[in-house]
Amino acid sequence: MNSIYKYFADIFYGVKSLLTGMTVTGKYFFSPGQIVTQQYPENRKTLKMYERFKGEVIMPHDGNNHHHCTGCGICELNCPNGSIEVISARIDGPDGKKVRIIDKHIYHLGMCTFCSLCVKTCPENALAFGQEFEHAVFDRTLLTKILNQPGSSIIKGTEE
Amino acid sequence: MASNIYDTFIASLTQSIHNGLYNALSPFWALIVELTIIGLVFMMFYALVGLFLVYAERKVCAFMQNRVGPNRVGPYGIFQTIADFIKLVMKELVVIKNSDKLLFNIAPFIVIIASFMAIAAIPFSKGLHAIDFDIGILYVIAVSALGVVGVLLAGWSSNNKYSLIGAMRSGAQIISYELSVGMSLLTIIILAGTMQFSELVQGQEYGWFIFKGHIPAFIAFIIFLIASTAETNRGPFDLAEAESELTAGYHTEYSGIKFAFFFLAEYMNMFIVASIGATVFLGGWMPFHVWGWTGFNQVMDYIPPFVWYIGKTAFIIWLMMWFKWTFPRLRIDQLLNLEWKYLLPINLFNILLMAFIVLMGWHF
Amino acid sequence: MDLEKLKERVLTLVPEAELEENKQFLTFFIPAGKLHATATKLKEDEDTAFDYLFCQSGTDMGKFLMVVYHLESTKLGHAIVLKVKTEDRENPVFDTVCDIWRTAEFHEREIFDLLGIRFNNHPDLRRLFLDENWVGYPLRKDYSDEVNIVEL
Amino acid sequence: MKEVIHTPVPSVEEEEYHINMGPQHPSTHGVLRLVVSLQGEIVKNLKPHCGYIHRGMEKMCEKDTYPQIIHLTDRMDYLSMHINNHAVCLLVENALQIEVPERVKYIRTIMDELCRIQSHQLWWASFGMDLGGLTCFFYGLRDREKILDIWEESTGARFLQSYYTPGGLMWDIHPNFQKHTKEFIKYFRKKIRDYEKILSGNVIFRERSRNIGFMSKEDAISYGVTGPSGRGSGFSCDVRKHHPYSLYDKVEFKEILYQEGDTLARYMVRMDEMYESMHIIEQLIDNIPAGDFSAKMKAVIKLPAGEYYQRVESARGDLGLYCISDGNKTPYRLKFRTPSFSNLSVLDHISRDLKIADLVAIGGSLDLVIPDIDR
Repeated sequence: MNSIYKYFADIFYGVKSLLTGMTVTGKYFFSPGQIVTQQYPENRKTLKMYERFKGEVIMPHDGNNHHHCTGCGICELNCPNGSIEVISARIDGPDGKKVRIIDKHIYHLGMCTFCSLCVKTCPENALAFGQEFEHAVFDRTLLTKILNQPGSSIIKGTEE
Repeated sequence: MASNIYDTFIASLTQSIHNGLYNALSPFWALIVELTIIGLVFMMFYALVGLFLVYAERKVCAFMQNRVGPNRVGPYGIFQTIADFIKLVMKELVVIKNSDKLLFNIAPFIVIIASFMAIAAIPFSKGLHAIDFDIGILYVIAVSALGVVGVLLAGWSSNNKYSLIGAMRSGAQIISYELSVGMSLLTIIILAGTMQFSELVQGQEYGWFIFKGHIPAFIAFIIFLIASTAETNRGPFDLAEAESELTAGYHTEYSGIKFAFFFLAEYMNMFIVASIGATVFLGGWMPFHVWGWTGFNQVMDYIPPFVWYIGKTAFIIWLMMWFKWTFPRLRIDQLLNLEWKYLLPINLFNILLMAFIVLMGWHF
Repeated sequence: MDLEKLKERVLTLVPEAELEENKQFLTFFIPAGKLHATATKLKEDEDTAFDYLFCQSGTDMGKFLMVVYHLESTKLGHAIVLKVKTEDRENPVFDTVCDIWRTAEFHEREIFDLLGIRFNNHPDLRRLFLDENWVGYPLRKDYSDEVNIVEL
Repeated sequence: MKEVIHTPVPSVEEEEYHINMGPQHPSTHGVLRLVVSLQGEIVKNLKPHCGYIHRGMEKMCEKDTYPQIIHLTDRMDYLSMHINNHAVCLLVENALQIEVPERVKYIRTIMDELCRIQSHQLWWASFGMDLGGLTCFFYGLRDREKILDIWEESTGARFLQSYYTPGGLMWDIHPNFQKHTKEFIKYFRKKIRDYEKILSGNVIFRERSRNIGFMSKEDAISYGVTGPSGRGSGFSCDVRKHHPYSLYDKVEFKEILYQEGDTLARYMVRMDEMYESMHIIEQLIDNIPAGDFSAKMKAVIKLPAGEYYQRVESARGDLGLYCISDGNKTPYRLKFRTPSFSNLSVLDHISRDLKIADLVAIGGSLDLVIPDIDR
């Protein structure tokens, strides 16, 4: 008798649990307002990344094409993957002494793991993270970028 | 009656085509042309329904999962399945080493022919009925079970262990659940006293069988839903495919158009069992009538019978999709347990109950 | 069992054991031949009951190869570190402990794979991560691979 | 004398055949390869083959400074990135005996618990998918997205964040962090009911997972199965309780223990842990003290020569870092004792004589992360 009771109880609770599950999916089926998918290419105009978003490493330049980088190479030293190469040059400073300036700040985006050590350790805060995230290119060499803009120079007052 | 408008329209259309052909051609050629026309119409219908069902499934599951679903190709993505179909047609047909070539190539056709044959006996509307067997239900059950042969052959000939496991599971599953589908239909046959589809539908003019037969008919409907879901290899009974266990089960090795055949056949099988369910339990193309409410019945009659039929079928298909996108998959032994320990005994008892009710005249 | 008693216990079990001072855990160097017997004793004794090998690691210390066993008792909560070393770099062999702690089976395969230390009586001593025909043992300090290791 | 063993010739029914599950298989969650010996559909034994994503992390660490190691540990168990980072930070801080500011401890604890919740959410999602309930996958990911948004706002990345540094944090939390975290907890307390309705209570799910993959407490200890998988067998192995770090000795939480040892128990442990994690966050989120977000650290971090061992409780279990330092700025040897590695070793033992569908369920319940195995 007990086993017969159990047989029907199993059926009852089984069906009940299945119906409970179906209420969840059924509820979402009839509430299209809950859709969470982002319509990515359509919402590009309104898509705003968080301000701290790590899209790529950039070197901010001001309006006069000045940046903060002294070419000290600390970022290169700290990068775990070797994705930064700093090529610096020495020129004659105004007071006759040799001054180190940056020639090229090469950044291999393809090797970067966004550990943010370069941005964090830069003594002059010359590096920052850019918001750009659409990095797909057809050629890997295009991922190697030179961060200092052509003709740019260091902002006055931050030289070594 | 308003539904007579549609009936006479269909009847006169088919009759005029028939008469025209027989006047113009000799009876033999007229028959050939007639068959060809019917075949082409069905093929068109088949492809259309298949494409639409794939789209519907993707949309339904997307909405259940808080997604949008296909929305790129065409407005609301309605041409997505056509694009998919073109992609599948253009894909390479991979030839498997050491596979049984003949069986490997034949299997998708067996599956698709089995589902194609079943469609012939389904009444879409009054008079819109390719062939009206007096044992229509029996025919449909017999033909739709043929598909498992194709599945078994596909699994065997692929020379792939995953496929073989999937095919064997499918064999065990369909043979078991065929029984429950048959039994649950038998319950209604007892009530209706006929196996002919046209008479079955006619018998539901005032009250569908699910209402007429009340408790046993309702139980039979539930069992039919479960068993037919299992018979069409759909989730939660998709053990033959079980993509998290067997990658893709019996059609792992198929590509291109042959895969498309399996894919299409799966959705068509779903359509066919839903049609049978709609016809047998929910009155097929018969509008919703209530005995005595003449005005109400006339309003209902203004909705064409074909729309009634499609609506009911769509409802059952939607139920089956709802099952699939809610439940986790069963294990093979649980699947057989469910059939032999639960569905079958309940079914047998249910038939007895129905027979008793019919005998006592306790149905409506 | 407090650390002093534990120390005495290990020293009575293996008089040759060398105690290492100033470590996070109680640390002993065990002679390689006595490792299996000591480990069995430490697991089976009621008042030591080291049933959980929570880390087993191999190291190339330059002069010698070393395998370190971090043991903990889930009942008594104390921990101990056993170390064995060998100076034979060509064919370093220790006894397996995977019949005592089953987790050692995978750890020993890893150590064999990356450091080339063999374990006697191990049921299935094959390379775990690397290819079967990989040459050399990457975690050894004298391993060099000009293709895959890029010096920055 | 060599003993002669007569092996009976197997009949056709008894013959075993092998299938390769993986490296590309939907249920191995990555590039794990299991060579499964089957008899019909019964698993007779299985041999895991790892190494498809072996990156030689321990060797790489020997070349990296301690702050650089952080970004490697992110990629080890990518679902408990904060907790892995925490282990490295604690290792360095304990070796140098640096006291980190209270604020850092609060933030780290909250981040760790958020990490645990999202890891369990993704596990729930993929476990549901393993069992054939595809809808679970989307619900799990939908809710996990909220945590990723909170992280993106504060740390700048969604997945591999490298947010902790030895001595503190990379940046301070975003001003909205507390508000959004509280909103999330409120939101998730509602949504986790859905999880229970759709999977936990479901009769098919319970039948699929009950009495499957039984692991006794002794097995769990002997195989070193820790984390929720071990606690499902009654093995009390929560590092947060036994060797507390950060604020875990101050907050109130329960160590979830189930004695059954089957797949359902492992499932229930994780479901309950999500509640516990939310409980921990709720205790801390309003009380984050003001202060520095990092202790003063030297520019070049050198650990004194010696050996250090640091344990933390990652979302998968007992993560251990064994470091031998020779006084340089790079570790001489750094061994990661990763939880998934030990958890994998038990898979063969507990899935024998079960069906292939059960193997998938057990594999899912152990919550293996393949890069965590291969490192």
